[in-house]
Amino acid sequence: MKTSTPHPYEPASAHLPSRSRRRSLARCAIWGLTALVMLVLPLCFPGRFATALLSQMGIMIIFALSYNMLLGQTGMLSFGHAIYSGLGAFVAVHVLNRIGAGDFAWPVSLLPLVGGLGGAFFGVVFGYVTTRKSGTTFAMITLGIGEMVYASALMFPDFFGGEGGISTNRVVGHAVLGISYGPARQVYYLIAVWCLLSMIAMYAWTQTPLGRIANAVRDNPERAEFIGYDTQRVRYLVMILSAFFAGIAGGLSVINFEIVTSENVGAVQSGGVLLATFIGGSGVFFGPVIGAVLFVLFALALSSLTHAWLLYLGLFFVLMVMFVPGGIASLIIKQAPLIAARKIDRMVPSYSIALGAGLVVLAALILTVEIVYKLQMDSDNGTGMTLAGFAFDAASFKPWAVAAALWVVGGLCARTAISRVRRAWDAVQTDIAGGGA
Amino acid sequence: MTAALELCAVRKQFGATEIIRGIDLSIPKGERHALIGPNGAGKSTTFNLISGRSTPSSGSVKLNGVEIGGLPPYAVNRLGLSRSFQITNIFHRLSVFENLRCAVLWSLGYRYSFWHRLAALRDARERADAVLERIGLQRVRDTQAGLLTYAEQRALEIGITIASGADVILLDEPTAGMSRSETDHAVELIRTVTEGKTLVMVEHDMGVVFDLADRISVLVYGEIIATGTPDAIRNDSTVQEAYLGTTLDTDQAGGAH
Amino acid sequence: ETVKIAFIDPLSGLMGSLGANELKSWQYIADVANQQDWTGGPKLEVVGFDNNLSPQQSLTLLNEAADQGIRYIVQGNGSSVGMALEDAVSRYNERNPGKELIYLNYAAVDPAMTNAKCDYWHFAFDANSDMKMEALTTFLAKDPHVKKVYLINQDYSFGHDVSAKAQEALKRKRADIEIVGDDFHPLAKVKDFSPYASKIKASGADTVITGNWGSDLALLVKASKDAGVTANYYTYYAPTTGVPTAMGAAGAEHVKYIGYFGPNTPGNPPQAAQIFDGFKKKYNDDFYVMASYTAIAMLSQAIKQTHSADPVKVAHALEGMKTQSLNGTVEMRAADHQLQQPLVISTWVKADGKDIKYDQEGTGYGWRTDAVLPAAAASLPTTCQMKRPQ
Amino acid sequence: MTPTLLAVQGLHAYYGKSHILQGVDVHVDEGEIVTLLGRNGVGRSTMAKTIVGMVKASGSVRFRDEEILGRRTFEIAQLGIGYVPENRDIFPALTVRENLLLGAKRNPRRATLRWTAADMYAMFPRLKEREHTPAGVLSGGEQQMLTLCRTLMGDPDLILIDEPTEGLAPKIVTLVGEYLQALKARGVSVLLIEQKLAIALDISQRVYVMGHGHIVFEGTPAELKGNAQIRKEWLEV
Amino acid sequence: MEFFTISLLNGISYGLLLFLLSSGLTLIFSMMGVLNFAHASFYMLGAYFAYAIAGKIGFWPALVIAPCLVVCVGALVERFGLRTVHKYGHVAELLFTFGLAYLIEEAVKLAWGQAVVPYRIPPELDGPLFHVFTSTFPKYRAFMMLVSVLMLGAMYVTLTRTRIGLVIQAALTHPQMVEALGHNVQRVFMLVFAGGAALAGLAGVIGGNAFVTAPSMASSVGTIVFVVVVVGGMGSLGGAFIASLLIGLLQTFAVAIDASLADLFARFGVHVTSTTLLSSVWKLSVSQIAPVLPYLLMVVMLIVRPRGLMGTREG
Ligand SMILES: Nc1ncnc2c1ncn2[C@@H]1O[C@H](COP(=O)(O)OP(=O)(O)OP(=O)(O)O)[C@@H](O)[C@H]1O
Ligand SMILES: Nc1ncnc2c1ncn2[C@@H]1O[C@H](COP(=O)(O)OP(=O)(O)OP(=O)(O)O)[C@@H](O)[C@H]1O
Ligand SMILES: CC(C)C[C@H](N)C(=O)O
Ligand SMILES: [Mg+2]
Ligand SMILES: [Mg+2]
Repeated sequence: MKTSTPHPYEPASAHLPSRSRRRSLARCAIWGLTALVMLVLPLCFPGRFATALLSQMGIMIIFALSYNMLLGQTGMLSFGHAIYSGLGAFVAVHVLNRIGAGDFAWPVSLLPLVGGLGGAFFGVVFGYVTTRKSGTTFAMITLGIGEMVYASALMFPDFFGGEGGISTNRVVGHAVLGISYGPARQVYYLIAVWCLLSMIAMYAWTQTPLGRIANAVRDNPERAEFIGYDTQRVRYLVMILSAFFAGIAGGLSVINFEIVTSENVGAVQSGGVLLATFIGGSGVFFGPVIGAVLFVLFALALSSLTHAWLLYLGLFFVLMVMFVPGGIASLIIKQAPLIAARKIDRMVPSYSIALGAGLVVLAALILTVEIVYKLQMDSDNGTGMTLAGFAFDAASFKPWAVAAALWVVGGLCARTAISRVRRAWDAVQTDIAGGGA
Repeated sequence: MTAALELCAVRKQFGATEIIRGIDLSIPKGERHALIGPNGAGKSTTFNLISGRSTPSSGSVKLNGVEIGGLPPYAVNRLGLSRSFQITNIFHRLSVFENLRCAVLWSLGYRYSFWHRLAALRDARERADAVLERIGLQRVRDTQAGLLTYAEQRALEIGITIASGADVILLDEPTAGMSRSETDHAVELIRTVTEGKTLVMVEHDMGVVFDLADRISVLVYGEIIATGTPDAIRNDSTVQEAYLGTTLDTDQAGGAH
Repeated sequence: ETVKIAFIDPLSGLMGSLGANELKSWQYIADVANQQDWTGGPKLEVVGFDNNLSPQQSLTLLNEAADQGIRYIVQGNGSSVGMALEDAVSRYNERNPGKELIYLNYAAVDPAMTNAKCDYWHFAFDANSDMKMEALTTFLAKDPHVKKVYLINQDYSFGHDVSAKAQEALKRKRADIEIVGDDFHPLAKVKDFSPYASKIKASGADTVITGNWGSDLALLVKASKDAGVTANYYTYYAPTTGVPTAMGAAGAEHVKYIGYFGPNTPGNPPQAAQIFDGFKKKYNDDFYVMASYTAIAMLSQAIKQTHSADPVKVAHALEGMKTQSLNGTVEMRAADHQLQQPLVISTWVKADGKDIKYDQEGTGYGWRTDAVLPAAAASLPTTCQMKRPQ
Repeated sequence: MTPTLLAVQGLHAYYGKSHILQGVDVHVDEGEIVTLLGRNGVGRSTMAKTIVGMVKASGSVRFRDEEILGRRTFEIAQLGIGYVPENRDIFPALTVRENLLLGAKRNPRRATLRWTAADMYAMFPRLKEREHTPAGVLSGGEQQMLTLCRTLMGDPDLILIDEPTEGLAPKIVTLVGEYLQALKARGVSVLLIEQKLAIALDISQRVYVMGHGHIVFEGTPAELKGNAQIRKEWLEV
Repeated sequence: MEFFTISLLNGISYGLLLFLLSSGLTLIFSMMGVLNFAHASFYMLGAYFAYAIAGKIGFWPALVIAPCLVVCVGALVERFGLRTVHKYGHVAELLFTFGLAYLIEEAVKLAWGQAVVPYRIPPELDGPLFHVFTSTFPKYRAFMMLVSVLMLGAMYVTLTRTRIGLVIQAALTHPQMVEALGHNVQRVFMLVFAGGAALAGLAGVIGGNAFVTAPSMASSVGTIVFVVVVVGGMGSLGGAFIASLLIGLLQTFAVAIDASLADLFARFGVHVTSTTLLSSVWKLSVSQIAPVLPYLLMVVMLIVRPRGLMGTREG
């Protein structure tokens, strides 16, 4: 079962030595920049909530990237990836509690490594079973194993802590140079460091023989067998590596939330990472990063703003699948040649129209959904509500009228916008092609 | 010296129907051998049995004297046998270069390594580029293989097959669906890349066959009805009847020219 | 100014209807407090947070609430969640001196919370499971017809405690009673209880003791009815949303309930009636989470005393506080922050408008108070070693 | 001059980048057998696929003066065009009988069916023997027969046959030739795609030769026999 | 004995409901190769529609109308959703339905709130049907069995008497060829998808009030249905039938058995105490591991026999 992204997984192949040197320089620059951003972000957005948001983004990025090692690079669609992050987390939390109890000493900063090893261990165990099959069968087995682990979580309270899960305290031992991991800010920086390292490691992996063969297996498992590779073995190894990184994410989540429950291995988590990865774009390395950031924004920021966040997320996801199966990253990649040919400016007008139309439609959608939610879900204490600063009564006629108007206008704009974009796009494409010839 | 490839009483059933009805074939090292026969005769199936894609129901297949019948494809490949496919079978989302580099990795001993940086592997890069040059696809080095024209894909198909440097090569209808000029080019390509190697190929195009092959085997309904030099085959009456004969008489003329 | 209170409980899922009713109770009592100015100034506002009965989510919400500057946390559904919150709150208070939170627990009744795991910032307004079980078994022991008892509980700390304590107490009080079953089922997951029902049926039990609540009890009762189980049910939570409807006429005289309050207890104070009627009028729903009244009363009193809503002062004031609640005089025992209050045992019977004034969910059936156990009698010793910040 | 049944004009078809059909003009009249010759891979099958709407194309394809290019495949089939693919697209999981059953279809322009499953079995007794065996395990030849019969069950007025003799034993090849003429006798027109010149020239009224995506020769079998130069350049190896 | 009979009946009735539910999924999968993650959502829709209608004009009309509504929903989804995604391959289709499940659940919450809705058994079907010794077997359960069996029959007829079944199987491997024989494959696609949805909807109508009608009902049955389909063999109705009954009985009876490995050991004189290694594992009673058994079954099945009980092909 191959992922349906129409875009090549960018083959960052090294060409003539000089070119490769330039590339690797560029790469260092990119990583440096990423590090810088991670460093300054919490300074731009102080405040506990922002920190919490950033921390969870960091964790989700690792998780999504590890998932994409399977989906994007090896074409393995897994519905149970959470068991690796989750079980890794459980291992980590037990270790942390032991440390807390003083049974042995181990720096909290390296706890994610424990999680990673835990994840990898279960990767070895379950992976052996799951990776013997590929395609749909693989997907189903992962689903089954995921559910099985989740269901059995309540059966082994010693390990999973039953309904209550296992709480812990990340502040153990005495602070090293003032780092106790009490303050959320310190935890964020720990996550940031691990996130950066994991990203680099996982990117580096895509540039190794195994990484490339994984792509080959994704594209054409049969042929891979005829160039000397045991596809089953390839899938197994990738699964273990991916489980390792998932485990790191789990270990970090332990430090961040200080509790691990059976949900950590549950289908919701597994589904979430799939959503995030797909939305971001599994065909490009950095796709899942975008996806993770968006997903956390949805799940945290949006969920604290509106009860309808799952609706928005689901809608967004479905539309993506239907119209942008390559994910957001693919949209960006599409622009690359234009930028290279310095023709992107030709697209700007039509794009901006499209953007405008999109915003109107979005406004219409949000207004409608929010009114309905207000009426349907918490009208117990009155139907008065405020949206974007406007206060109004959801039960009254006016907001509906506004919504309807927005829909009409937005719809019309959208139609023109789409055709405009298409025309501009074709024009530019032919230009580039002509220039090439 | 042992034959490069030796089939002994090989049979294959699919459910009720027996497709291969006992093939005996011995191909010495360095020979260019052609396997011809009507559609559905079992040529591709024979290739599948040799290359490990499917397992013989009975009989033995030896590669350089080693029994390979029933081994998985990758095992057979590691023993130095490489094949191409009748229906193009490439890594369509990887660039042409990556296709070839993947094909050389195992033979260079990098196996499942995730501690080497591809960019740092000069030998892999150079081997891949060399093959690229031989199949004349430098122009499209970094194009996504899926976007190549049919003929280019066929060339890449051959490239992937020879890249690993295997010394026994199986080509299944390498020129299928190529225009005449493309065909001629393909023939030259095959001739050069299989220099000093053992080649077994399935081909419908008599021109190609008589042009390339040292020896020819005619497979009809799962049995080899004749094996011999091109001339011997051309003048073999049973072959006339069973295969060549069914096409227009001018075909022999065509073959003879 | 207004003092915000974060209500962290399930507002969706199988237990959603339960949480919804509980949230309304809190908000309603808060309104009453505001109208009658219990706090002597500050207004109380209860904000609902949906935790899907998940401990993990509850902790995230805890932080979210804290970020919004909310200092009072209310939770009840599930000791699983409760214990996680108790830990988290005390951790939070350690790390954020000057920003302390207080956890007002109105229903999570795992005894550990006020014993081994007790914490200074946690206050329990429900009677803990052991107290209830003591009372329940004492009452049950008096009934000579009870021969075979079946225990069925949710598979988590609270459920396990109910089962263990029941066995222990029964052995002590009625050695002759035989325990014919001791089942645990997953919390808030089971859709079809008929297998359990037929199991109870098969065991020939004449009495069932269960700590189940919400849908887990409603479905159990429904299934038992379908399977023709005629045993008496001694429950902790028969009045919780959905259960009364499920019991209907079939449950009459069969279902008993141990709690800290009986709506139809003769000696109830007048404002009880006002609250029931007012609540029914506003939400067309039954008011049964009486702990919300006690808790808000005590919180207001503390705020009034200390002239501040600072949790540190309030917590201090709450220790050992006495107040008049709907079930009489109650005391927040300083030793373990476990409210000392009378316990009530009632039976599900036909409402007649005078003795049984209040029915539930319009079934025409309501609770007849059989026995009231004074606070002193209901009280149990504690093992809590309270660590107080100085 | 019998009326034209199928008229193909300026047909262009692509597979991705490769331009397969580069403006093909072909026509088939009522009740005649027309053969389309050409080397492997010149695009004959593609043309057949294009006519039945399996491959996107530009140009014009008219059936009974009705433009059918761009129509959905099943609509075209229901108009009375039958298609026998080259790669024996039998339904492997279904039995021979079921395969035939799926082919069965009433021809809107005719009250009674031209033939029934019984006729088919009469035509190829071998099929009758294998009636209840899954088609997947049939020999290549049997599969070929089945494909032909399955299409005939749909009672078409025009039938496109792509290399029906592919993989058939010589004697069955001649058999097929006879049956094609039998079809003609029953008023069915045939567009035959072949490599084996022999039967093609025997049974068809007109012959097209395709090369490089164009029609490079049109004429009677006799004319083609006479034209060695065309044969050499476009057919032989 | 009495207990056994009742449990058997419960198990079968539950199993039949499962089959009603999973048959639709199997149908859709076997024809379109689409693993419909939103299938359980149609089950939920069925229940909610029925609840809404039953509230207005009674249960019996609802029994007919609700599934029809679900058919419409299913058809729309196929026409305007799946068909667009089809060209991107099966993964995209699967992910589409995956997202759809979220959407439907949210929509339901919007329309009917997050809490459980009081969708009740009609009075005429409430109460016991017959007695087994002292236990009673409720009418409604019998009714569920009846409906399921009738549907099963109807489906069997449509699939065997008409050519739809053949078209389905053929189109799975050679869609284009089927079209070339004059069958409108796309329409059959839509029919089948809508039909499958309808089956789920019907299951919802009769299951919703027997159990619980809540937004969570989809996700709770969702995975079990997949288990059925996989165990039975992808795309095999017969397999689905057997698997449904198997799992129905498994879940019913597992609850009843309190024996644990520890007891087994005790038979052989080995006594597990709380100090024994992994004591908690040995002490687990069958009734406690009941929830896992189906998944265990599924995983084992996928490993030893990936085609499932009666499946004809892998994946
Ligand atoms: N997996 C299979 N199951 C059943 N029958 C098969 C299978 N594979 C091939 N066959 C049958 O075996 C016969 C030989 O097939 P094969 O592909 O070897 O022919 P071929 O000689 O390669 O013909 P061509 O020249 O068309 O490639 C065919 O009739 C085919 O239907
Ligand atoms: N699906 C496809 N994608 C890309 N190219 C194709 C496809 N099918 C056919 N081709 C190419 O298009 C050209 C014409 O194919 P076609 O099958 O029409 O040839 P043909 O004339 O029928 O020859 P033959 O049937 O004898 O092989 C060939 O070069 C073939 O390789
Ligand atoms: C809401 C209450 C029924 C919760 C239950 N008493 C518990 O402690 O878990
Ligand atoms: Mg072949
Ligand atoms: Mg062809």
